[in-house]
Amino acid sequence: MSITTLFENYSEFRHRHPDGDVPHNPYKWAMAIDLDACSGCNACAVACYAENNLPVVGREKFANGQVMHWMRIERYWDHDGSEFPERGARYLPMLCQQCEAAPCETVCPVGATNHTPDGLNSQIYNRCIGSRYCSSNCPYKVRYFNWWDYPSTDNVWPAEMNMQLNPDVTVRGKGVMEKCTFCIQRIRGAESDAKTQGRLVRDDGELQTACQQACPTSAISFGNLVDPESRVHKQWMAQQVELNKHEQAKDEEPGGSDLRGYRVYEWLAPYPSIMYLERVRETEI
Amino acid sequence: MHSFLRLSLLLLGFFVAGISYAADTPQSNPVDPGVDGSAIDKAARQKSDSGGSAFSDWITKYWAEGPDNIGPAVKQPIEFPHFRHAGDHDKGGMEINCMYCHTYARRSLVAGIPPVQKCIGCHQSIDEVRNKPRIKKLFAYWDAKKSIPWKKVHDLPDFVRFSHERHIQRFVFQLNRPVQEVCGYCHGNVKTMTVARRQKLLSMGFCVTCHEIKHPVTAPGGIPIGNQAYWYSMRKPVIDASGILKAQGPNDCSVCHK
Amino acid sequence: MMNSEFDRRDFLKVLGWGGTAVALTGCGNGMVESGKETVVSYVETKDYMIPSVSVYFNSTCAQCDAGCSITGRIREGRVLKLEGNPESAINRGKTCGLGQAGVQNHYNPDRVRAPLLRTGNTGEAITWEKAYALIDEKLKGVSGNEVAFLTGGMSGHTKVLMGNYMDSLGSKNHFVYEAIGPAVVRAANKKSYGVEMPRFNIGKARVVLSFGADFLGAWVSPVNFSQQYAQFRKGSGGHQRGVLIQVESKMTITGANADRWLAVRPGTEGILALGIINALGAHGVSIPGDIAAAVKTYDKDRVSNDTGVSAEQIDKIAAILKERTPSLVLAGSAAEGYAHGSQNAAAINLLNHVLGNVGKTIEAAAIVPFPQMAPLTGNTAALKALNDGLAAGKYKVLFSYGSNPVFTSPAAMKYKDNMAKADFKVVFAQYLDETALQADLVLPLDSALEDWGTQVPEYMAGNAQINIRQPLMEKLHADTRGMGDILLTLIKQRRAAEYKPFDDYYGYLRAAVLQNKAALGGANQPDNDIFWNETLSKGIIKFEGAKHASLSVKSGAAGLTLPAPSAADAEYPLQLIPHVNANLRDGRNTNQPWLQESPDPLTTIVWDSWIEIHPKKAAELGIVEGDIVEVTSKSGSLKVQAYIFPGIHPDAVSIPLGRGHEAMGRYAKGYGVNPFQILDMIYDKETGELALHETRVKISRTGNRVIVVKDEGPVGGNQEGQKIVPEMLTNKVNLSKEI
Amino acid sequence: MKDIREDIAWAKINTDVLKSLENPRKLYWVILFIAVAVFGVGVGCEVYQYNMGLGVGNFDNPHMWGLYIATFIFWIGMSHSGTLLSAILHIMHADWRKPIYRFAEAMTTFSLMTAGLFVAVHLGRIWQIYFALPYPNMRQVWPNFQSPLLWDAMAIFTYLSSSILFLYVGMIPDLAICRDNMHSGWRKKLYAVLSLGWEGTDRQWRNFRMTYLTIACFLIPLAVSVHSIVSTDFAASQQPGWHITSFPPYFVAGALYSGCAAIITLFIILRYVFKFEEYMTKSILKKVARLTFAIAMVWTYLKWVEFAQAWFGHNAHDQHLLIEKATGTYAPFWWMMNFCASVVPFMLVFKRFQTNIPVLFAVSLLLNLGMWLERFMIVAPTFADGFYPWTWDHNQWPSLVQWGIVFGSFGWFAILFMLFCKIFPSVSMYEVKEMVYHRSLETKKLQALQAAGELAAAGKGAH
Repeated sequence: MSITTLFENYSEFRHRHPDGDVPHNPYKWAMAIDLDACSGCNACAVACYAENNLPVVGREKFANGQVMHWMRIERYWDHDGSEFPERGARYLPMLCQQCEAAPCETVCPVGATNHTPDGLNSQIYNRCIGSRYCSSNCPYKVRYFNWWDYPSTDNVWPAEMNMQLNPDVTVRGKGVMEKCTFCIQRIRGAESDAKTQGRLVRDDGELQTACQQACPTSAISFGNLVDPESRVHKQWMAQQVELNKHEQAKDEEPGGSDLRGYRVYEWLAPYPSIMYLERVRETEI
Repeated sequence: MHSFLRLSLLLLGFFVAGISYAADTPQSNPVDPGVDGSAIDKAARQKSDSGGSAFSDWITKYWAEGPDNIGPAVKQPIEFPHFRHAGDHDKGGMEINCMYCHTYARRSLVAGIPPVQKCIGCHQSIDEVRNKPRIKKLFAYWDAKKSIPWKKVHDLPDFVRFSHERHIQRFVFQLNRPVQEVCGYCHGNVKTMTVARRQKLLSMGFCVTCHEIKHPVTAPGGIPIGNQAYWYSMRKPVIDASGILKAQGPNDCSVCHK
Repeated sequence: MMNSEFDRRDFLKVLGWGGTAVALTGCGNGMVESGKETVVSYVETKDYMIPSVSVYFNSTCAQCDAGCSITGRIREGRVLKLEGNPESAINRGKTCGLGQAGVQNHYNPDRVRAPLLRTGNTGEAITWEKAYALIDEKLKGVSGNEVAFLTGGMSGHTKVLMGNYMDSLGSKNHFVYEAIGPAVVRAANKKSYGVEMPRFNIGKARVVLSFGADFLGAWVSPVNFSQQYAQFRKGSGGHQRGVLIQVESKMTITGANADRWLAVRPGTEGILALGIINALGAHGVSIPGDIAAAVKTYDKDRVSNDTGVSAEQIDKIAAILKERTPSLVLAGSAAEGYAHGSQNAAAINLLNHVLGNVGKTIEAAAIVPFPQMAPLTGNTAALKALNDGLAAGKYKVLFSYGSNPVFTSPAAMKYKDNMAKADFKVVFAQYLDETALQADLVLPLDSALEDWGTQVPEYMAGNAQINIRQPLMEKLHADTRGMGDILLTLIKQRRAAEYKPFDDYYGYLRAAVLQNKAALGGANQPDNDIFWNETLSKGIIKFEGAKHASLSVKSGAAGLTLPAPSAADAEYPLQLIPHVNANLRDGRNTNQPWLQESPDPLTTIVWDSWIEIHPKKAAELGIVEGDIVEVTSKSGSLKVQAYIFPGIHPDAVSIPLGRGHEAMGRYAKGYGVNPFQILDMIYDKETGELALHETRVKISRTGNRVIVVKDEGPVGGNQEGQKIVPEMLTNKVNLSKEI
Repeated sequence: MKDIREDIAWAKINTDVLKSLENPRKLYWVILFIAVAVFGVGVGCEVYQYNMGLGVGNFDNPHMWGLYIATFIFWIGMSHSGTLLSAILHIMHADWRKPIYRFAEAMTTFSLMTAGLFVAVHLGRIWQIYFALPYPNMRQVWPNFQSPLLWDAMAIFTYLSSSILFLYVGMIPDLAICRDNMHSGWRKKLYAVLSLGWEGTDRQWRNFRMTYLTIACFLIPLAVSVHSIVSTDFAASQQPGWHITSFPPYFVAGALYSGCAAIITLFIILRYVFKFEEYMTKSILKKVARLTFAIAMVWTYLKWVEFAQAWFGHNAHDQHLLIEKATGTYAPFWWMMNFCASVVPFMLVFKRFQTNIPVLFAVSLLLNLGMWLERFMIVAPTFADGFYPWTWDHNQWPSLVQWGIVFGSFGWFAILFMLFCKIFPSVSMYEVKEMVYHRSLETKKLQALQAAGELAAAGKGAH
């Protein structure tokens, strides 16, 4: 960006989240995860390792909390004091929420993480200087830092194993931050194909994230939130969750809503792009 | 002492001002393409090709690659004469379409080097040059079924994912621009070269300058070009005086870096 | 896609080694360069080969025996990622984590790369010719009865070849062994339903009552069941969401997803099943006379007393089972792993008959019309038979393929020592695992992503299908062979004339498929090449309208005797439950680092083993998380870190299977402990299967303490009052109306 | 007790101060060597960290920041005292600052230089640090002007350059004295160049005073802004424990506080080493001690404001974090911080301690320790117990590499300061002369007044 553009358009460039004047057009990628369907099996997380060149850090580094799983399956208990967890465990796949007003974006000194016009929170590895401010300010702690130089670490990608690396995704060296990208390489590929063919990306499985594609219970749906025909749009509408609100009208209803859609830490107003659907438990048994 | 200080301060000021200006000036980049090929203003193109000012050009180019503004001469296993294949008829060339050999460009990220098979496909029936040294070399590779170890001339860093496909699709197929002109935006006038040399900076600024230009997305009358009346950039499109909707090229970072 | 067979193989050749350049770290301070790097171009190429554009080929996953169809993404000659093939009725485009890691099985750096002949304690690399000659030589003068062949489960053309080879040797000693297969349940199903593996229609059921069947984790065909589970939760046909009740002593991932998880006293699953039948009778469900008689004594109070499940709860289960039909009752590994496992399973299956589920949610599976290709399922009784034979010195030559008995058999069985009694031991292996280390000759195998083959899945989800396995890329190592190729070569040593037309296994496979073209759905396709390529392209041969096995709808309670719950044992007070982790299974996948680093769904522990102890028991024994405890059974002991886990019966402890390798490469060796080693040799009384859950142990602190390596933080999955994973408690919600 | 004796001869001032520039004793070299060794440890750790990645510091997710940021704030804070003494007190005409402001100003500069190192050391990709600076470049990209970290970097650079300028400008007349008292050697040449041809003409003095005052005026808002910006690194974020409005004044007060404490420490050391008893008098020390106490109380008040904000803000996360600080893994540090930084300063209330050098020395070290802990307590607990309970982590401690670099920074500071003391006069000669002169004038005035008063008294009231 030239200096002129910088001064003229800075506010525009760093738009907060879509509002009347700058709507998302034609894409806004978003997700819905049904926690009632999610079984916590970890297939999505492994698929993410396969798709996004995530390093396997090994036992010691995992013990040090330096694991690099972009998608972690969290297991919660009820902690109600009973002898057994009689209603099972609660699983939550936690990944980057691709916030519209992302706390990480504003604080990065070099603008290595920023918002794309199609509503992604992008992370530019080669711009990152490793100040780790973004992760410090992330309420979900879903950003992962390359504490070590994994490409040159023993047994991370030894010979032959490195042949599996996805050439569409940069292999990150030491000192850069990384996180879930909603499989941006797939998104850009699909957008590019659609553009070449003079159409929009279809909602028929043309574009799936790796986790969504693997998920055995199809708990994850992903798509274009501004496309009224897309499944994600319909889900968000049905659950009455609006993207750029930090308090949903349905939650104000007396007695609470019987809709399942919610977003984690919505009240903090980062406007996350992932809607979860509450898990349900039968009371008659 | 004081005058020395004063002078150095002054020089420093000039330097900073010069560099700021240089960086603010669009670097040598193609002209904003019109709706169709006829709309090109040649004069405008020339001006734009020469960049902003000589001084800023010099500064930016010096930073990028030293005093020479063209990339280094690359020694190739076979000195491939681009001018002979792609050059104009009146200059002894055959005006072969770039995409005849660089056939992947329109459907892949990379333009691709043609397989040896392709060279042989034509050359096996061109007897008059069959015994020239370079052709002999070519056949030697073919007979040994070895690929020719061409050197990369335009080698972007690994974290840049430039898509030939999108550029060819947009400019050649959707805007009907001549192929050689489109390729030339980044590769220069290859039809006059033997072994290709890098002509443009290909720095990020080089890319960004072009992507900041507002390109037409509709033809006059509001017909979307290539069915694409939408935009991917940070800024809203604008409708210019002639009623053409113009938008920036895709210019968020993750277009190329992912 | 593909034009001819030649294209296909040529493609692999050209690209196999051409495009080995990998994505480098893109984080340097890059500059535009000229003349530094070489562009790899092809000499000849096909139209579909475009650099930087992926091509996709279908094949079959070999990570477990469920037979999911996969689609490999291939770029520049390298297979990069596996996705599910949507055309398959089994996995319908989905994969599990295990399947995703298939590429790591292929690219694993610890694969055996050349035939190894034992010289002293080291393996010397030899040529295949020499290896084959050696086998030929060793088999001379050995009668068929003195040759034993141990394999894992097999099906398809490999099984056919295998059978023919055994015939050619004149041997009947083909032992099919699976360490953790549901062998007892198969036998019980055969008795109750007339088939070993019917189709379980979870998706149609409104209530699923599962006795330790970890169908979302590692049981039978988890990807298929997971999909059905999603459908079951949504509710179908205007019904509300299905209800899952899981009865087991140690919570599995299925238990973690249950609406009601019941911690039953270990081994009393059958009693609870009979108690529920009794309660159903009390709720007015008509029960056949003989069954009613058999369950008469299982009144609520007794059952509650025996199992630890409250009478009120039994009533509730009976009520919901009566109210919501159809339901489905599953008997799984937790129920079958006892000396009375067959009885347990029979009692549980009886519930399905009482509830009238047979024929509704339990259906007959479709059968592939080629019985010779039908799967041979393995069991532990086979290993016991082999082991007895080896101990008696009956076998001179032993072949071993597709299993790792040295690792997966109880140490008390002394398989390792008995194996040494055979004169010549050949192990076909992809890795130098514990069994391969005992071999005289190790023959390196192709990975599943570079091999040809066919597979008939044991659990047939939809129409009958044969899965095709085909190479997704050129061989990684020049000196590995597919099992089919090896068997073919070995048969040729015996019956050269008969197998002369087949150059290799690929040729055999192609000929075999084309021979039955009409039966395989190619009746209207005159061109053999086109038919073959279409078949490969689909990766599945489907049999529309194939016939189904017939179910026996009636079943009695004859011969049903369930022992009273075992009395408290002062010396070994705790029941050891070796549990099957969905990713690591019996340990054959432990060397895939993605799986090692994938947290256990219940404990979130990685890269290590642990013992799960109920908080109450732990407090009693003074054990806290991370304490290294010594676990002692009658047959051995091991030391492992403790994890305090609420989802386990206080009288039981649990250690995961699959870790504790002493070999098998850098990612497997030295991580965790192997609970197989301390299992007592107790067998199911009817089937003779090893009763995995029957071992009793005592635990004691060693005084050492470590920090448990796990993903969960110090608050142990507590939400700390925040709204992170809220829960909707209702019986009214109808999810089928949601989008 | 007088701040300074009025009858010190100007020549004696010159000789006393210039004596500190003479060839050092052996002990000096020993200590310098130790400082170099300590710095070497830090450099070694950094080289190791550079090669291996930040993992050697035992960082993890969520402990993204560790000792580096805490120590960075510590050094930035320390830098404020010099500005306080040299600029603020200069404008307020508190002339007792004159014998001690020079070393304080040097301390400012050097602690800023040390703090700057931490900015770099802390980065994952230190070799790309220039990405954080707004300059026109080939990529045509800019840093993110919204980020406090960017302003942080800019503020520090501005403050550092201004501080160096201020230190240097204030030294020019002294450098001329040095030049005039040296007869040969490299020092003579150095002073000759640095004194910029100072001759002490009226015009030079006039320009000098104007320049000095201007820079002083410029420096004061700068100093306040620097630490305010540092505080926005935290305050502008969303995290519990950081998202606190009172952080800017709290940080500035903390900075002045730790700076004053450090001044006491160095004051005592210099007074002892260079035998500056006549210039760095106990009376001045007493004033510094009182100033320190006052700032300590301001700081303590603001700390209570922070707690109150967390507690009464009805934000469960903030409350939880505060409880966690007081009772959790970090509790020993937190209580020690409170003790050192809020209780220990009450020692300074007692008059006899205000001039008791051993006690003051110990107190000043304790205060500095407390202030370092305070920074650590701002940074670390928020990571350990932030928003998301799943990632809470109480088991992560900085590794020896982190400690080594922190340790090394003290060596670096010591090297710079020791070299400074031997090359440049650490007491401002011309200003001490001014002070002596002014004081003697005042005394004379006073005496005259007293005499007049006595006269008047004798005359039974003139008014």
